[in-house]
Amino acid sequence: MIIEALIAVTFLAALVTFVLPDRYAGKAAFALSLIPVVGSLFMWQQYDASGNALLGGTVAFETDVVWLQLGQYDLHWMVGVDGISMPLIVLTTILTTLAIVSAWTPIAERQSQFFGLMLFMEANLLGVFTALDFFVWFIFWEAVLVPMYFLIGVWGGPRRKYAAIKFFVYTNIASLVMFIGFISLVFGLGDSISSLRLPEIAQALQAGQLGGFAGLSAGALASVAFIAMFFGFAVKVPVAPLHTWLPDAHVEAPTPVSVMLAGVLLKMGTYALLRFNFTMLPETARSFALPIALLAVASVIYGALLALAQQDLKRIVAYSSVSSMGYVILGLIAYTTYGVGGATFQMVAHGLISGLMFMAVGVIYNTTHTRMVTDMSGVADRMPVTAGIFVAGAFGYMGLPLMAGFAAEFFIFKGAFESTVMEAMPLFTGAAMFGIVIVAGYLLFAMQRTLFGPFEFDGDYDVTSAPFHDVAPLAVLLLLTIVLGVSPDIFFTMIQDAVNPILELGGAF
Amino acid sequence: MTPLQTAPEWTAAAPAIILAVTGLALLLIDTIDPDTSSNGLLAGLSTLGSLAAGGVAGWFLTQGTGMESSGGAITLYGDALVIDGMSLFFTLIFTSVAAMVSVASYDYLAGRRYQGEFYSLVMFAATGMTLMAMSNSLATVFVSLELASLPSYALVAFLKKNRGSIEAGLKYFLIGALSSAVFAFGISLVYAVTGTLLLPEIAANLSVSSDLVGVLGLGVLMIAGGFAFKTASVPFHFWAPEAYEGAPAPVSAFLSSASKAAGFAVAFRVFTVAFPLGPVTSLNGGGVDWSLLFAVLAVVTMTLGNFAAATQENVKRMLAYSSIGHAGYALIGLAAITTDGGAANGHVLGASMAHLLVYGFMNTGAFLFIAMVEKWGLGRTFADYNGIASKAPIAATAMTVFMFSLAGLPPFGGFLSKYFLFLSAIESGFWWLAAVGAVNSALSLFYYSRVVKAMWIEEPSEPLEIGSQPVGLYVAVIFAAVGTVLLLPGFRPVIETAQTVAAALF
Amino acid sequence: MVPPQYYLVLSAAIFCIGIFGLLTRRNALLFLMSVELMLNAANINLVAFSYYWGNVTGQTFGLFVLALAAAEVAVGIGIILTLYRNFDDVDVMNATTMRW
Amino acid sequence: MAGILEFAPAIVLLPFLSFLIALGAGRYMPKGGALAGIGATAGSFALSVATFFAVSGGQNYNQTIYTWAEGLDAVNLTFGLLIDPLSAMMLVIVTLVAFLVHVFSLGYMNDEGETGLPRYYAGLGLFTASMLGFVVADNLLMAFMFFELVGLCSYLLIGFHFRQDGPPSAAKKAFLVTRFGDYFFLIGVVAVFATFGSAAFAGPDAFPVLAEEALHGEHSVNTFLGMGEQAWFTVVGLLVLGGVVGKSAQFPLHTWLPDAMEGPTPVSALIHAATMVAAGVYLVARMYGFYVLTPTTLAIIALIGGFTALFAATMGVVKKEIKQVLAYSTISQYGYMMLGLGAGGYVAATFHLMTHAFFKALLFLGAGSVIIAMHHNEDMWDMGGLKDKMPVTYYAFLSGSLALAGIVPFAGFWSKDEVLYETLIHGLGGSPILLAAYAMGLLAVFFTGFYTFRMVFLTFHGEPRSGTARDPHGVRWNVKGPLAVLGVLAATAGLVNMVPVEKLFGIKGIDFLHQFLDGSFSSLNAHHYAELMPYSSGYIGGETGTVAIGAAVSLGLALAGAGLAHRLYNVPEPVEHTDKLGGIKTTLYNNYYQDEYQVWIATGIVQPISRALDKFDQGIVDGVVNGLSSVSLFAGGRIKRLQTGVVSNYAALLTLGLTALIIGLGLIGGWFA
Repeated sequence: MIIEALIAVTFLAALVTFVLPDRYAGKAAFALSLIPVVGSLFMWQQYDASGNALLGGTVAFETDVVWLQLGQYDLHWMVGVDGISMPLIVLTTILTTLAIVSAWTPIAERQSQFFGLMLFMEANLLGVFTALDFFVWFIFWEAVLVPMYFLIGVWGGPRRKYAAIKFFVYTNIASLVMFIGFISLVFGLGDSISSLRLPEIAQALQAGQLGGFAGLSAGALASVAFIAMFFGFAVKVPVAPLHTWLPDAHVEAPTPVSVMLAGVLLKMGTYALLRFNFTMLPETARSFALPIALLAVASVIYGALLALAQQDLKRIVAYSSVSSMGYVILGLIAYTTYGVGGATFQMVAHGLISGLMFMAVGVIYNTTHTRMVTDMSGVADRMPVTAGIFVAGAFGYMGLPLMAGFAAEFFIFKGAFESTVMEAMPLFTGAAMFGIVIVAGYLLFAMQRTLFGPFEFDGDYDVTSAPFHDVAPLAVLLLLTIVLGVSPDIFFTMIQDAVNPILELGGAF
Repeated sequence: MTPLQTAPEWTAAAPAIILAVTGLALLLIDTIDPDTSSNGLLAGLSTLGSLAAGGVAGWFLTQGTGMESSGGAITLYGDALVIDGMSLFFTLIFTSVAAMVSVASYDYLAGRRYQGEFYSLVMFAATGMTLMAMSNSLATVFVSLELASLPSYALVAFLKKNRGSIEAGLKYFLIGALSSAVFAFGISLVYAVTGTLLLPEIAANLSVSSDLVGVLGLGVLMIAGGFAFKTASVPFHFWAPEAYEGAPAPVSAFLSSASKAAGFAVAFRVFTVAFPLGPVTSLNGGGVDWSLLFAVLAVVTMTLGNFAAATQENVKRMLAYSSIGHAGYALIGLAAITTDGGAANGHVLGASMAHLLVYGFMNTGAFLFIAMVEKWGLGRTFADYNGIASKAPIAATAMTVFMFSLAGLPPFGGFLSKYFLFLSAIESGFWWLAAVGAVNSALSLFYYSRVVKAMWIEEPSEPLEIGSQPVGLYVAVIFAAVGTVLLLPGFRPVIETAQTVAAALF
Repeated sequence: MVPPQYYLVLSAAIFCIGIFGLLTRRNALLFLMSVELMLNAANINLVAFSYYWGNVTGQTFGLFVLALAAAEVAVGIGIILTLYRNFDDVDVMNATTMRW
Repeated sequence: MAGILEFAPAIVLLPFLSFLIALGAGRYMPKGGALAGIGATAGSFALSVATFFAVSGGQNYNQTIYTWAEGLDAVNLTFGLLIDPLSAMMLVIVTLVAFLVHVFSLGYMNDEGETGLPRYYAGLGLFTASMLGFVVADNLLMAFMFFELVGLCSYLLIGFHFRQDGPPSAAKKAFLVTRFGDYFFLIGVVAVFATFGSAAFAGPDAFPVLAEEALHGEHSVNTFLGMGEQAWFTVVGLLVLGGVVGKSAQFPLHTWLPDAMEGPTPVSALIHAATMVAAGVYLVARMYGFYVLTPTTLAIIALIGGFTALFAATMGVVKKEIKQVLAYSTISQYGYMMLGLGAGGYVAATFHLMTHAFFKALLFLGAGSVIIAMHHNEDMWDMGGLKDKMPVTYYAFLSGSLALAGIVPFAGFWSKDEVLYETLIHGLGGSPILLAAYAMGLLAVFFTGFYTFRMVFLTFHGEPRSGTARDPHGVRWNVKGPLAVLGVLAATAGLVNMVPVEKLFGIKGIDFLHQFLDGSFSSLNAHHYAELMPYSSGYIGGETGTVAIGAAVSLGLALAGAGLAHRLYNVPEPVEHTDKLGGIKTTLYNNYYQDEYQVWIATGIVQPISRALDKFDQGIVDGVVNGLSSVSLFAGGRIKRLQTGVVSNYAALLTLGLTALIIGLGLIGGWFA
């Protein structure tokens, strides 16, 4: 019941925050958001799952009750945690709390609504990462859009309305396509399943129960469903060329929202890809190895090159997120322990580091009110601590050893290089790895222009060092990044434990 | 059998009777005291009447009246009426909508004349709808359909000094008259071919000589036209935008939710009972493939409705078009029926019915919110809605719920009903129909969220003033909102009932 | 006796005349009349085939249709009256304040 | 001394500790955390010396101490310590230099009233720690990780004066260029794992050993892209070499190093002598057992080395700033080491690595002292005649210069001569490539001699050419001390390995370094490498004759260069004779336009591409998305026009629609049959 408790408490916290007066909302939201943090850490400490939740592993904190009848199918309220979702849950709770703190300075109006929505979003995110029944999962999956729409649309920048609606509709279309793909797959399973619980479906697919449906042979159905779902999730990730909603959303969104967007929401896409496409249809995935690997490399290089062309710090980080998520796709398609495990680890690592980068940009923005590289230089002179953390974070992003990013990327590279899905995987890996040079390029350029050199700033704000509660979240994130980098096993062991069953799948149909 | 084992059979028609009696009672009050100002009495009475009818219907449903559990459908008056799960289910929709509308009208009509007439007309229309859902013979279908339509015409044109209202009434009436003529002619043709008006007998007499297939087909098609008019489906939809825009908002709510549902109720029954797809498509010398017909209508209707709605500047008209779009979704229920569908047919039809129920709540609520805005004297365009949330957060929240629910976003009822509809369509193999629905639904998110954007995100151009806080409207709107939300966790009984009663038709 | 097909042809003809009138007339009242014509086309079928099938269902229903037609006209005339009050005309083309 | 090796980790951890202290508490401490650093490095040095003797006493140490990532049914990624003669020697060098640099910094930074000292000493501490971690690494992954940390520290220290424009840019360049090399290195690491399932340098599953066995068909490994073992190993070797070329500033990735002079001079000393640049060469030596298996790689290494040696030396000839000259000398000297390694002179190269560490550190610190004296003016043309003003600096610097130029008996002579000798004999043994490399190396000797003494004469001899030179700023013990220590070492360090003497006069057993380096694990010692080596030796007039000739020639060339410098610059009023070179000078002065083309690659190719892609992204990719929405809205705008508002049209459309349906369905249903 602890998962239900966690989600319920978060929803309650959201409600409470909604009705509080704006003055107290921020502090209260922070205090309330600590409850899920503690809860998730407690879960982690109590965590006793083994294997993959979808493939017959033991699931932690499982509840499974019939919710409603739908034709031949029972819809269950089924939630549970395994080695893939546990780290993401911890990430979500911690990042939300930090994002809330980092919102104290920039969010000046309608605070209670803002912080309420943040908590509301957290609750739904927790649902996404714990739900094990398709419809329950899908409800949370879609529900995340609603708070995000408001968070961007109400508190965003000048073009916030455009960005919000673009994000809203684009990702919604994606979900619909994914829905159709998945449901056709379900009906392809015919009577071999009696509910929409993901484990049941996954195992039925492994058992080769997939039959033809709607005039498609089993194989064709699997391919069609795979493509539909891949499209649906790729938009969320985002994989180039389906990424164009991301920069707009990031640039317009207020910093804390960018943190959540890059830190957690993007992970929904990769998480779903892993749970659905790569776990349920491994054979199909392998048969699509070439195009998927191409997409991955494209995302990495294309995203990085685009970041190189940007002048807006947030745009830079936004595009580099596209690049980093490309690594995840590469790792997933590798089908090796280090590949898939590293991809999952990268979800957490990138969550922390991109969150850190966006926050750092935000802290600078709070005082300079600009994010344009061209508008400032030598900021380090006035904001030494922030600049220092910024540099550290940037090197983390570049994959500096002993920080989480390097661990994740090295795992992925190692896994992808030795992958057997394709003869040419080493070449793709090598190509993707060139991203680590470009990322160094644009981050170093950006830092040289903004942080270093003689202090210049054309703007009538006086640039002073940031208040403690702005810097503290940065420090925490940096610390976590280093801790995870020094000992990735904190999560990597449980991740591998949950990932390895996927690799053994034959999955013939 | 009825729950009251001793009661005579006609008590099975209690819901309809209650509504009719309420209507008459209202008329009586009005005749006794023509210029009564006791608006509360009238509104309360009609609300009470509809709630009572709804309560009875619900009670019957839970008792299993007219369902397998208690000996199958109950037929009355020479099989002219049939009370079964489906009719009761739809009665629930009509009555709940009628109740909300009546409550809302308490404020909307405050200080207007002819209130008694208004409520009694609503009640009579509701009676007609209930009868539509019950009718088992083309004769009763036609009569009840007219009984539902005629008051509607009057209601739309209720604001006699308001050109918009009059124009709406005129268009509604003229198209309605034309449609009913087409409808009647269709019935006559079917009668010509089969020699009966009772639905089951029609099904029995379908084996016609090949040279009459065309006549039968023509008849079926024209009957479908009559329903298309009621449900505001292409090509009989032209009245809808104007009627909904021009009519008093509560009436728009009533028509777009209840009247539409009634059209679907009778369409479902007539086509599944009188023209079972199997025989109808395999007549000697041809066939009448109405599932294809409805597939085409569904695609065209939902596309036209949504695309036209996307570019509206007037919120009320946007909702009007969106309700056309939703008619398109609901049509999937008929379109996705297949000859060898088996259980799947029941699923998709049930899903469509469930969607209509949820739609009853969210759409009514949306129109009632517009009624509230009209009450506040704000304009009807999106721009006029700017910043409402800052003045009336509760109402705005409710409207947000309606909009997102209509768009099919969780955590609201519209999410499950729409997705179950798509799911059932896919189950019947109509994944392309679901795909079209998906595209439209994504587009609909665009224009629904425009309302939300206006209320929450935009700043009002000039400081907007909100006068009274209309109690009745608030009650109705909040009731609808709560219903919409609760229909997500509480969707189980709805969908299960719907699919059982739908399955009973095959 | 006259073969029933003939009645079909007749009714169809009247129905089409009705439609024709309805499409060509701008006067609301004439519009209404055309509808009446179409309804009566239906009646012809009903009566004729009631005779053909040897049951009274058709004729009874015919009566219903007549009654309803009357009711419809009543409502219609009312609406057209208010139309006249508001637009000073019974031309159906005038009332076009709402479109698109 | 038993078990002293158990303390080896402390060697790495002490400087790291000083980093934490300086970072956390530096601003509250006297000297801004310098003392912590000095203490830590001193401790590390002591431990290293102890380790050194333990190792020379025959002890070796190879221990996994931390599992970084444990693979469930996959390989573990671990950290471990590998202490053998090579690493032990390197530990001593690094800790010693680091210690001296810390001391020197007291004079160079504290006394000069620099701000941000805690940051500086934190950087030094982390720098030292990272380098030491790299030195003791027992597997390629760990080596790579500390390799990268070294890069980070160089970035931080080169960019120490971040408020000016130059240093941040130089720091960026340093990191970026080396990162480019590390990109290949990382692929190499991944490839090694994928190929051998292990990246250990020593021990049972050491990948050089596995490779050796694989070539003998005793052990099977995964090769990729359908290559055979030999070809694949060559590829892997070259990939790793990428990192080496970057860090050791070999052609064509040497361009970052001269700019790195923007950093404080002690940092330059550390980078050039003991840490960053040394790391590359050290890595090759560390995994030499793998390289000797692939002749192609060895040849390429030798070529790169020889070419770089000459190429850099020529550029050193024309520079104005004293540190610039030293920078190019560094590149050139590391070229020699690469040449030695490529030519199979494992010991020779290691030897040169050691001697160079001493005399280059010395030269930089000497230069630092001069710069202090000159109030941070580095232009040699403003100096002159400092000899009498600052004797200690002068003689120390002189000793270093003699070593650099390779004048007997100073350290540089012995090591450089051995490198050239190895190259020569193996070249004669039938490898024209090596002969070519030898020729280049030999030629470089002349230029080295020339630019070294040009520097000496311009700086210390003649008449002062500026006010500051007439009245230089004095330096204190903390500057002179390190200079003295290193001066002695630069003069004497060569004596540990006097192979020519041994060969010429047949005095056995004075090649201590050879013996020392043979005391390692069987798979890591010099003999083993010699056996695997793909070269055979050839001689001119017997071994002794070759030794004599080689030594004579190189010494002669060095002296010739020095002499020319003496002729031209050891005069009261020297002039820029290099101007006579005309166009060549400009070319040399602009470093053969190496920077230009690399900058052009960045700004002339990559940036336009990214801009174009940005346009493409905004225009096409996003255009499609926005296009779709506008198209639908446009369609909506058209569709709603059906609703003309005229009820008659509605009736007409309605009828048309109905008719259409009738016809359509009729045709399908066959009603008109």
